[in-house]
Amino acid sequence: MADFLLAAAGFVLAMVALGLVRILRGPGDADRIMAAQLLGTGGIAALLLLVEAMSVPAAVDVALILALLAAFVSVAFVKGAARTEADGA
Amino acid sequence: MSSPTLYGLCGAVLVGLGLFGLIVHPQPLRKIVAFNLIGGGVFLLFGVVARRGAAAGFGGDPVPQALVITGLVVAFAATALAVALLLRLFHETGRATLRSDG
Amino acid sequence: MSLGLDVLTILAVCAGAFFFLAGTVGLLRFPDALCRLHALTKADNLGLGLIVLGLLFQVEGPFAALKLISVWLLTLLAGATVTQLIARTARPGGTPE
Amino acid sequence: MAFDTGLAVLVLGVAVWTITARDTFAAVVGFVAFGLLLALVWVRLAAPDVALTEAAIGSGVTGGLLLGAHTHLRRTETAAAGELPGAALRLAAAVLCAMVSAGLAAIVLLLPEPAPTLAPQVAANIATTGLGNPVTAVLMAYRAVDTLLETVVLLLALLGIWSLAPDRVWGGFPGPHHDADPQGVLTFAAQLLVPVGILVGVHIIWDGSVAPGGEFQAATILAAMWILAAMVGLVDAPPVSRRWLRILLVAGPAVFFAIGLAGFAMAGAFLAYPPPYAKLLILTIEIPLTLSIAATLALLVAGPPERAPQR
Repeated sequence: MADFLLAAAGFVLAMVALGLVRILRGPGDADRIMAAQLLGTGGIAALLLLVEAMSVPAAVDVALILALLAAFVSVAFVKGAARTEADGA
Repeated sequence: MSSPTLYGLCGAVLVGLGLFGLIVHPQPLRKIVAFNLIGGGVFLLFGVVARRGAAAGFGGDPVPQALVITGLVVAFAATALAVALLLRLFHETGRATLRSDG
Repeated sequence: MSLGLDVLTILAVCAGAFFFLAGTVGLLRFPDALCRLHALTKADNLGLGLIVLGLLFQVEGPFAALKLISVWLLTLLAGATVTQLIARTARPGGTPE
Repeated sequence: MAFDTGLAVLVLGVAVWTITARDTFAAVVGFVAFGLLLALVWVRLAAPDVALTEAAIGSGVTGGLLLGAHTHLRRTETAAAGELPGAALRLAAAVLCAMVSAGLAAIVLLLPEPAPTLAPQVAANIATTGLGNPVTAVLMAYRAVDTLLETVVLLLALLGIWSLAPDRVWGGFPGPHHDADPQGVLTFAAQLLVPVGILVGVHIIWDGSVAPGGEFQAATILAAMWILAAMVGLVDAPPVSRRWLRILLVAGPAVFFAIGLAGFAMAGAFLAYPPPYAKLLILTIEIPLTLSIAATLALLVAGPPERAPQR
């Protein structure tokens, strides 16, 4: 079971790594935020799988913090994007 | 090669990458980001030392781990100070560059 | 009993991983921002949701299960907020916030 | 092992991207992704406490700080990009950095076998602290002087930032004012997130004595929630001249220092805890310390005063 979960974590990470190509290509900030969002969700998913595969239940808190802080960073993103446009870009 | 060694090599490369960015990038904000990459690499080296010191039922030596936690918080404080200095420079001069001439 | 739970876990995690695959392909291949947003939300909500569901069969105790579900709900909230705002900025003539 | 190789390659890939990206915004996004991946690496290295700190500070709050700075500097970044040093200098820098990396890699490969460790000493003495988490024990007992000085460093950094304020706004409100939009999506999200975040913060500090977690991680979450509430306009930053704010900032280090001095009388050394009361004393330090660190971190992100105080 642990091997399967580890493999699943690797697969999800590989997928979001491909999604990172979208950050590379852009073109708009919206695409970059989306790719970062996908990376955040995928990272959390990989972490949860990893926690179960390695049986370190305490590390679920890391996923909890990542989920909270991902929301925080997203709001900072959106605020920043809104402000830049308001500056008259 | 064991996984800790692998991450140690990863940390070594990160330090080099960050140092390169710190030297080459003209934009101060990029230098700050690069400096944080160096920090990440150094902390990873500590993490490898900690992991190798796993003993007495602990997954790693807690002393280097505690040092990394201290380091992360101090690195954040330094980053915040650097960002504040940069923004002040920008508000004073209207530019954000480290060039002393023109 | 444990074997049955393991099978359920494998099924749900595989389904979740599939949605991540679909989301990534969509993000890379769809022509415009709104389509890509549609693909992304599938990966976000369903992919993570199914993986959390799969892991729920493995955890012990209600508190650990509660934590897993809160991780999912928090991600949903963040995702819903951000995608809503991206959609507004990406729509022609839309204003942010 | 395959997983570790993949993760290490991914970390390096994101790091290369962060350094080489043409656009600063893309580099900052890359840095946030980098922090998230490092948190995974810390879990793989059996260091969940560090993973918590990395996720909270390294990725989250630093990411927010850099994004905020980028918003201000956006228009200057492209101009400064033209000042890239010449090819010769870049090549020299690349050679130097490759040498530094190679040296560090050699050190990693030549680390002594068996590895030196202090884990047995920690294990032998952890019972006297009454704590279950070895990392918290190291931070709060064996290396408590480090932790005390670290909180002082945070305060000094905050003083440094405040001292950058122009004279006319001294004592005023840090950061710009955000107007709340009561119907807004962001306001709704913040109203849901902030209470949950505070709950998680309390859980992390409470857990910190027995499981991974502790005052720095909890303080970062509390700080992030406060910044979030400020960003969407639910609360405003207090003027930095407020007395209660100053007291809040120094309360944690002051309690820490006072208990440290009391160590002379109770156990014969600075920051020595008498064994029967060790856990009680550590908790007495941790709770005000968490609040002080949270306030300090939030104000570090908020920046120097920008708006004059109302008179």
